[in-house]
Amino acid sequence: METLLDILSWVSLSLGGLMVLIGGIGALRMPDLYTRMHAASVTDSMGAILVLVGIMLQAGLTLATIKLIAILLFLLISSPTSSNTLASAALLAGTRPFEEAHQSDEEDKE
Amino acid sequence: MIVIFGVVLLTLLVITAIAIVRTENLFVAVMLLGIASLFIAGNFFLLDAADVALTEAAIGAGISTVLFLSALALTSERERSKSSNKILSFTVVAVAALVLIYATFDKPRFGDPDAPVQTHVAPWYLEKTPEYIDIPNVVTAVLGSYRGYDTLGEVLVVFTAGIGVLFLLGSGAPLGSLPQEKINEGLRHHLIPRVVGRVLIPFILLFGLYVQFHGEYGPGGGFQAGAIIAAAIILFSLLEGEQRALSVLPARVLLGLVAFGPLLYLAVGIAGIVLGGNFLDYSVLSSDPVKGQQLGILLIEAGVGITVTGVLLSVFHAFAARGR
Amino acid sequence: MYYVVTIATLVTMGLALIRAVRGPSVYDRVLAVNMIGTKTVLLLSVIAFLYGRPDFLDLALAYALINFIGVLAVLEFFRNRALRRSTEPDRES
Amino acid sequence: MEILGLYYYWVFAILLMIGLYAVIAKRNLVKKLIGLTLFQSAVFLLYITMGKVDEGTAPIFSVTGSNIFSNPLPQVLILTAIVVGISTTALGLGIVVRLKEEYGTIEEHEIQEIDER
Repeated sequence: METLLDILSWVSLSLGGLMVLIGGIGALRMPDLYTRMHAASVTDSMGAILVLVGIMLQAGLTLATIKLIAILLFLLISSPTSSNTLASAALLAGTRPFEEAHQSDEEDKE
Repeated sequence: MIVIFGVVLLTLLVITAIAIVRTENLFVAVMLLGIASLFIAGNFFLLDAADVALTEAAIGAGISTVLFLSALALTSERERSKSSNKILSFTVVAVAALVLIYATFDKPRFGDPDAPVQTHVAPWYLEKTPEYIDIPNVVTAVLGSYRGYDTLGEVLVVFTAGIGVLFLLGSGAPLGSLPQEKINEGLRHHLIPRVVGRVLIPFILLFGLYVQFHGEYGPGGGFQAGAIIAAAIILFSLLEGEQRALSVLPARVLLGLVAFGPLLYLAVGIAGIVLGGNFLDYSVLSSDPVKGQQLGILLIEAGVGITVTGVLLSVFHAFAARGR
Repeated sequence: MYYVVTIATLVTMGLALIRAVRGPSVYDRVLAVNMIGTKTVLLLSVIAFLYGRPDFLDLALAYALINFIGVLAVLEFFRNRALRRSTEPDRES
Repeated sequence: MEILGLYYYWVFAILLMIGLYAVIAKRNLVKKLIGLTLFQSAVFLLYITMGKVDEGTAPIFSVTGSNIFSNPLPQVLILTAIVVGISTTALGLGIVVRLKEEYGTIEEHEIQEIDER
């Protein structure tokens, strides 16, 4: 049982690390704002779930697990909201999605 | 291994700092400052300073960004002019940096337990806290009791700064030409953040109270809790508009809080004199000196928390009122 | 295994920082701030366990709760700016 | 290991000087305040770095964990200094906002020109 939990948590942690890394690469490599946001926010949530669940499996039934659940819940509520808010602000300000990406990038350059 | 993590975080911090100085867009500089604050908090945590990291988290993540942005909204977003005397200033700064770096070679080794800093009063604090005060968090013990006089000074500085901002911005705001009702509505039309904000605000307030009263046992205390509670109310006024926030907590009440915090602190200090001890000597507050110390720390932490909440909120409202 | 997650998080922070410095638009930078914020929450929770002091999860909790305010402040800033531009078009020359 | 420890102090020196550069070379007053914030942060880092003890942990007693604690004193000083820092920054920003209202600009040399007229 112990080893099973250990293996599960290690798998979850390393998958989470991978997710986080993919998100970072996506945010750097994608061509325009909305695709970058997509890469960053989706992997953000998945990475957070995997990493925090991995730690929870290590911690067992303690106060720490309850705090971790709280952290996970708040992250899952607030992080997509931030992305949504940001995307709608960008859209309202006139940043166009993909097709005209190059053009709008030029406009926004400092 | 952990030292290497620290080194990576510090390198990222230096890159961020250089980017902050180079950019001419002040909005970008403020965003980068937020990132720098995250790296700094991570570093504090790696260097065993959980309390300090919590303070940096409470201040840097929300309040400092909000204050800088409201100042930018009132001034301008771009630097218009180039730097003055670029070469001269760069030389001065580079020479000073070299001197400082040269000086670091004489410093005690990083983490040396025998360095002069570690052998002065710190071991005494660590050794005697269980005996005199009996709370697990030595940082709170030093802050509240051993160096309570220092903390009183800091609280008065925060108080003075808050009063200063109110004097500068509080009255005679020029009325802008912006439509009043538009300004007052805040982000009320953005449904998703508003709903989520309503869910989060009670939890932030609860967490603030937890940090306030759990400060004796874990990382926390009045300074952090004040900032967190202020952040919750700032979130409320961003979402629902200034007017509603002010009707919940009117400016008069905030001013009362600003004044009440330091007064509570001073009252605890004077109570020590009246009961036959020294100024800020909590041992006499109760028949058992250890209980007295704990009671004193609880009270002055409450005073600190009230002051910080009041000052930060008053400052926020002063800036926001100027924008109208 | 905690080390793997920590390293991945640090590398991602670096990548997001590059995005924040390069821009190009202001929204990219806000996105990067947001990303680094979530990564900080993960980093702090992992390091709390790496140090064997799980009672320090309070810090990660603080960030999970408060990071949201920054983005809202930015949104309010943009809204104010749009309002100013629409009412006084030639103030900001 | 030796070098890695020194690196902390070097970053302090570099960060301090980046902040100082922004304060003396930039003409925009808000930028100067941002530089001042960086300068402050560098000092905070120095204090906390000096308080670290090998193998130590945060100075909060707990049932688990080691018995070596880092120095609590610098932490107390910096904890209060962070909150004082944000209050004084707010005061600085208040002055800048008032200057903008009176002079219509926040560029240092333009304010001086208006004063000399």
